Amino acid sequence: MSWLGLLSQLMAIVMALLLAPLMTGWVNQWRARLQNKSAPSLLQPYLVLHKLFNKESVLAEHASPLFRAAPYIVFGCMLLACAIIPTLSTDLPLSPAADAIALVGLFALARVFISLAAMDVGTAFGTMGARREMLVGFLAEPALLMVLFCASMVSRSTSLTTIVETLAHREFTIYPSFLVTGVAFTMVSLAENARVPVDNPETHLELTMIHESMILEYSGRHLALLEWAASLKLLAYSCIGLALFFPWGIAEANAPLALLLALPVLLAKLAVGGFLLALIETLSAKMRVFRVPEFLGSAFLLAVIGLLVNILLGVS
Amino acid sequence: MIIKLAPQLVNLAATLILMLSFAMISQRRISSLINLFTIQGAALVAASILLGYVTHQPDLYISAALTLALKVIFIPWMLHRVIRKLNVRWDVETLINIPTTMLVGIGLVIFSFSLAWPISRLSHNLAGGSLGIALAVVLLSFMMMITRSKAVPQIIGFLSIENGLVFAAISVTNGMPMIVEFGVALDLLVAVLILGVFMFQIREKIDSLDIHKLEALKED
Amino acid sequence: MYALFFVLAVPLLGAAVLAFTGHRDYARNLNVVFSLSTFLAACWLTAEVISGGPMLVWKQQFFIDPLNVFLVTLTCFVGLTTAIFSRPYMRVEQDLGKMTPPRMRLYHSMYQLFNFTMLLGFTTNNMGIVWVSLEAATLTTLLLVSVYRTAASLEAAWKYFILCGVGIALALFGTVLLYMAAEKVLGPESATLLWTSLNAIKGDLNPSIIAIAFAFLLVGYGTKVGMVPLHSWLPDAHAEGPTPVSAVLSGLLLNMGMYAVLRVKVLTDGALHSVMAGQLMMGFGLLSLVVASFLLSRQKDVKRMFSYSSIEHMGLITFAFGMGGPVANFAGLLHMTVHSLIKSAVFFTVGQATQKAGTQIMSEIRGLIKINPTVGWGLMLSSMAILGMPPFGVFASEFLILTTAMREQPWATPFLLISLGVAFASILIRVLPMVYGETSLKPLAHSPALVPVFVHIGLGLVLGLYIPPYLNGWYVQAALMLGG
Amino acid sequence: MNSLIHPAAWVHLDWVLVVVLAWLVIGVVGVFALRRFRFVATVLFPVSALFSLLLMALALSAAGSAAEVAVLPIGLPQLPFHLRLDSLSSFFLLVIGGVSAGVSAFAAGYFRQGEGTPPGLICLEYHIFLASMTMVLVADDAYAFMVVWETMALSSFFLVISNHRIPEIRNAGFIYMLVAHVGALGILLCFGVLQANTGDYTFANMRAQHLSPLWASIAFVLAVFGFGAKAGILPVHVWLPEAHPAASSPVSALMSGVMLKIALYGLLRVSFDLLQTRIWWWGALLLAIGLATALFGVVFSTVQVEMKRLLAYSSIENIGLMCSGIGLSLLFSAYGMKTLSALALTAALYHVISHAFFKSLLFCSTGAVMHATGERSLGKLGGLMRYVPWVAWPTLIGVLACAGLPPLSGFVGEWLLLQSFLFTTGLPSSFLNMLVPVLAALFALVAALSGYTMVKYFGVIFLGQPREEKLSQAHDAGMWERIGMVWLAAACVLLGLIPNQVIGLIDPVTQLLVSAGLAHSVSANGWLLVPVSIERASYAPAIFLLGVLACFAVAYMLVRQFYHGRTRRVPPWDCGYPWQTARMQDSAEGFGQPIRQIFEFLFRMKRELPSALDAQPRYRVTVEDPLWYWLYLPVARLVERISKLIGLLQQGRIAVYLMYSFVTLIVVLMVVKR
Repeated sequence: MSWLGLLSQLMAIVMALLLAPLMTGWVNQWRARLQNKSAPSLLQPYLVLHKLFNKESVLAEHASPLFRAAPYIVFGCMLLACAIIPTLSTDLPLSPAADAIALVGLFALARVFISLAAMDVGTAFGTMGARREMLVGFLAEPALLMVLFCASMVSRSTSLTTIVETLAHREFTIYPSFLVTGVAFTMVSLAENARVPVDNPETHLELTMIHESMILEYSGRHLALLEWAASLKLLAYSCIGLALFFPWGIAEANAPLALLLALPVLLAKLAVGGFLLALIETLSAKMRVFRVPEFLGSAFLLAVIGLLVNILLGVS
Repeated sequence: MIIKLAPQLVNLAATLILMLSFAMISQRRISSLINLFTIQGAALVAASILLGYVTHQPDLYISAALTLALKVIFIPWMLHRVIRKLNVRWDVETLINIPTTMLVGIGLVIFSFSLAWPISRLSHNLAGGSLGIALAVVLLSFMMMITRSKAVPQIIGFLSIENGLVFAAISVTNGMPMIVEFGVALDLLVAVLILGVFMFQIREKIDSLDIHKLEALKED
Repeated sequence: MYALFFVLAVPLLGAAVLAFTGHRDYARNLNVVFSLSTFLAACWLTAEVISGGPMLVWKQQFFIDPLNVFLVTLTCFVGLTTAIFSRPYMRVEQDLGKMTPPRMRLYHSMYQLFNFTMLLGFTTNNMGIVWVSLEAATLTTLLLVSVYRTAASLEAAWKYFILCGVGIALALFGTVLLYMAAEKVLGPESATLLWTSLNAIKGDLNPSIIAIAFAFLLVGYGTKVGMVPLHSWLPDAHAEGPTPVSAVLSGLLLNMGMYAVLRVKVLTDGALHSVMAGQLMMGFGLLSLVVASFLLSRQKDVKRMFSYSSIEHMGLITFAFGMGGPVANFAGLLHMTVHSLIKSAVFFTVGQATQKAGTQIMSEIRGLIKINPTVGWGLMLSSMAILGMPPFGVFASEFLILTTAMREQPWATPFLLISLGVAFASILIRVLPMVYGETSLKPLAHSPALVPVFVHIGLGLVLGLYIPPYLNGWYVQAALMLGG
Repeated sequence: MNSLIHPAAWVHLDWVLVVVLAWLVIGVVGVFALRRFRFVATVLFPVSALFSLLLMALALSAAGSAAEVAVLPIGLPQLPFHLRLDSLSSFFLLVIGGVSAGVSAFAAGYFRQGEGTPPGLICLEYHIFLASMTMVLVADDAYAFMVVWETMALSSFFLVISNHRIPEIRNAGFIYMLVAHVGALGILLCFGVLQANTGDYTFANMRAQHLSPLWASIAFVLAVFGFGAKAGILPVHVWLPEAHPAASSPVSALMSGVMLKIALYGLLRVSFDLLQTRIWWWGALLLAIGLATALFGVVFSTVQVEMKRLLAYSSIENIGLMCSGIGLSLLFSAYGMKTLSALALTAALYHVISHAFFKSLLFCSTGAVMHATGERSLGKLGGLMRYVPWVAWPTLIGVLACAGLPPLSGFVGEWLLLQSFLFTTGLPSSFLNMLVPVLAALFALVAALSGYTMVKYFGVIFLGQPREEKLSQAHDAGMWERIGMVWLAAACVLLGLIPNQVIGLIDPVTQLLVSAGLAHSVSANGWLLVPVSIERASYAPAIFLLGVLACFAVAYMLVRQFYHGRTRRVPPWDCGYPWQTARMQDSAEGFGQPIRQIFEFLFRMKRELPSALDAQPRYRVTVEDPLWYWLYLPVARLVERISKLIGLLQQGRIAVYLMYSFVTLIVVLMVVKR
């Protein structure tokens, strides 16, 4: 690994940490605009985080150490995820540590911990949320995995960097399967990031909420970490999507100029992505929880179909 | 001249025995059944003496004597005594009715002749055809055991199977080795004694000699 | 030679003596003494055979070869252990009033006489005497089975006699035909029915006569073996007699019938030069195996159940000998040995259990392990052994039989698989609650005389893991002689 | 064995025999100390744990060394016990040693005085069980194999019914024994095919035989049936969920952790070592069965409400995953793709060893929980984390491993297996190529669902509030129990963190079976696990863990640095409903409910819905295994019917009996006449 590699790795991490809340803010702003509400400021998430960090955190009296450790673990997982996803450059020293499958495992780890933490206090809501979260997870994870598999079949590799390199820097080819898997991926990431139509980050309606009901017992710095982790997750997913479907602009190894160029490109792509997300959220309605399995199941099937298309049309 | 007539005479005895076992099948009255059995035994004795005389085999005389003592004198006497004591005179209800039994019997005779034919052709001693007859007697008596529903006729059937065997032994092979003869006779004697005792006990436990009463032990 | 004399004389003497003193208290011990001395004589005989090889004595009337020497020893051994077992057992029966002094006399003397007939049948060289002794054995066991004089036992005895009597009679007819065939070759001399001389000239015997003779002998002796469908007497007789009698019936008498069938099969194979005999035996064996194992699942009476299992095992043995070939024959002989050991052990424990529970109905026998752990474990282990669980010897023979059948007779293996599975399920599901399960009976006061059980189980275990070389030698030679 | 006199010259095999002997001795001593419970618990079991460690050390040192053979002077005269220790055996010996060390230590603290079998006897059965499993691995001829195999079944059967007062337990034991025995008959017949009429039952001879494809396929199918019955693959899995709850926890830990793997060993031995030919559809068959089993098992385990049943079904699932790995490897090697076949096999074996550890850990935890609370139904547990931390934390590790989460042991196997799925596209048969993505998707689904199950398991037992008052008196695990569980948990972590070393252990096995291995590629780059090439795929659990921990630590310190660490303890928010009790938490049934809905077609459900008017409304739902009704009960009924028919033959009428003899005679005469 070169100095440049180290640099790009650091840049990726720092960029993720700083950019994640901004991304959330951006999405919220656009959603407000599209719904003709007066939009909050772009920096609102930062302020919220600051406020929460200042507050003392209130714990349920019989909360176990697991409950307190969970936010840090989740945060760590998401940060690591952002670190191994090629956002700016494919020259990431950390990325060999975990390939696409391990990335899915990483998300699963975070999910399991937050669910356990939700069950820890033992209020009715926590367990309900945990159950729903696991329900979402056990369908979303395989779907995501299939999407990644589709890409890795094209590039004959499961290592994210290799995937991106092959996709970005081979001569331009259109993979029809990506159309299908793209749709699947969008559905999955909507579900995973607790977005409408699967879940609503704003709501506190008992019957519909998933993510919110899990973090109901959290407050103060723990809540802040969880919020931050959530926005990191959103960023991570968007970056995966961009890396798989619009990989152009991500720098290769030892190309400092490209590295400089990569940041604005990424920002532009994220901006568009965020806007589209807000648009989707505005246009679609929240669905019943019992419908979620069907929604995700179809995503799963789409991903599998994508794989089949891949094989059928012969991967170059 | 008796030497000359010997084969005919033996065959005559054989036919007599066969006829007697048919008679047994058709006979309902138990006491006359016993008498028929006695006559069969007598015919057997005659046949063995004849063969012994013809083939100059003293063994056959001994076996003739055994047969006489057992099957002509002792067993009939005992059976008569038994039925007198238990007064079972009739054996009316047979499983299959008599005419059918006869028909089946004829079938059996044909079967056993066809079975014995190749053998008796290549047997060179004088009573060639009698193996088939012996076989027929055995099968007929067997069938009689099946069809009769009282204990005494069943035993008589068993004994006349024995007759068939002995006839086969003397006629086809000029008598088994002596020791075997004695063994067989001894076994027969004991068997009959035991069965005699049994019949009394069964009578006293189940107060009937109708063997269809003996159906307690079965798969249910 | 003297050894042989003693082997035959002692039980005869015992029968005579016990006929007069059998009702005394010391008679039970006397019974043991006679059986013990018979067993010692048998050991002596065995030693002679090991040192001197096969013997042919007394104007060739008696002979000992690898096929029967171990059977003689086995018979004497099981006879001894059964006598030991019956010592306390029959005392209890007497206390329960099921046995009167005259019956005890009958029982003891008939027991010795039965042993005598068995040994005579095994050691004689004369096919005629084989028949005579089998008939005699039938008669003695007839008296033993009916010794309780209950309606059921009388019925069982009656059926036993009628069916076996007829069967035996057919066997005699077969013997006559055999004699006839032999006479054509040897001429009319007394050596004609000697198995040794028959075996010498079996090639020249007239096939058509021998074929018919074999048919009669198979059906006749097969009745004693308990081949389906000639088996109907067996469950009744085994279930209704006193338990020691059931033990020797299952353990020894069936073996004797099988022995006779084997002798005949050798001659038939020699004369016919065809596999007809083998195929017939395979057919009978499979039929017995399947029918018995399916009937096993319907039993309520414990002794009846285990007598069906005897039929099943005899079927397996018949199938093995029918297959022929060194491996299968070896397996068959081994199975005969182990089966009689284990099955008698089973009956010993069952006897204790039924005596304690006062019934033979399995649903009323519970929690033996609580009543007395020895009885419980005895029943559990012996059942496991009879079900063919290793490391008991039954498994060894079943292993050889199944593996051979898989390549020799693949068509038969489904039947084997199904019936063994069914038999396993049927017995295990009944034994479990009998051994474990809750019981109201109070623990057994005196420790039961189950030394024989564990001796037998131990021997079965040993035979599963180590077969003594000379025994093995006999098996191998006998297997070769049986050919196939 | 020739050098029994001077131990200096002993090879590994001799020492293995020493361990076996020692175990048997310990068992016998236990019988003599039949009721002296204290002695048995605190002396015998720890000692046997030491011997387990010795066995483990032997296995480690024997790995990769040349095969050793020996002949014991017991067995059939023509066929004494042949023993052989090759790398395949030594790998599984490693599993036995490692797991049994932990379990025995746990058992030392577990067994209590009580009803049923006395402790001394349990000790005997337990050690015979261990010894026979070990012997299975070194047996080198059919007879020895079958003898020790059935001994294993027998001893475990007695262990299962050790609390034999209860009829359900006896029934469980019966079902177990029956399936085991029928399976054993299948294996017997399989060996019968393999010996190919030579009458020589040594494995060496079987290796030498070249069977026709038909016979080989018969042998393979018989082997799959026989060993599958022991391993618990569909549809012969029914004994597993019955037997595991019946047995005491250390026993079910051994059965689930080790014995199932022994069955897989047998499958590997036959299909890769003894059978010379390989046909592609064998692999496809095994793959299909494996995935079906896995899906079935995991779906059922999500809806279970009884701790051990849940784990039992999860064992079925994992066995399914291993079988699919083996099947994949067969598929590859049938097409001569050595490396890929080695990859799949490595994945399967990796899963074997990791499952052995985490599943036995979980079973031990159920035992500890049952001791602490006397409860075995999830619905009555909860909130134990505060009362029994020594049980909870190791269990958490086991749960994470079982859920297949990085960086623990369970993930590595699944990762490797997914890799081998990915590379399946090279197969010559297009049909298989199309099939593989679907199978991979199924696999991913199973893996995700196992996460669901494990969250349910841990969450309902240890988290939340105690659903019963008495739970607050729960006492923590004793010393020996702690030792055992910590050992097993440590193994889970270690197996997760050093995959390369473990693969180094597996390599000789794959070399032996498919004559290829991953060792050269993984040993190339230190901490990175690289099955094929760095471009293709790589995974570094250690760095992974470090990354997460680093983020954790940095975040923690920064928060403390810039802000504060103040916390306040208050009662949890009652959602505006002050009267709620602990019983109102989400129940185990509730947690499984979504899966019940989605996979409704798999279950046979009985619902009792309360009507609006019930005084005490009660909602109950029971989920049953449909295979009972589709397969087993019909078979039982069939047997019943047949035996009824046959019973009609014997109605006690003597004339009819005579008729049988008569007809038989006539028929036989006709047969011989022609």
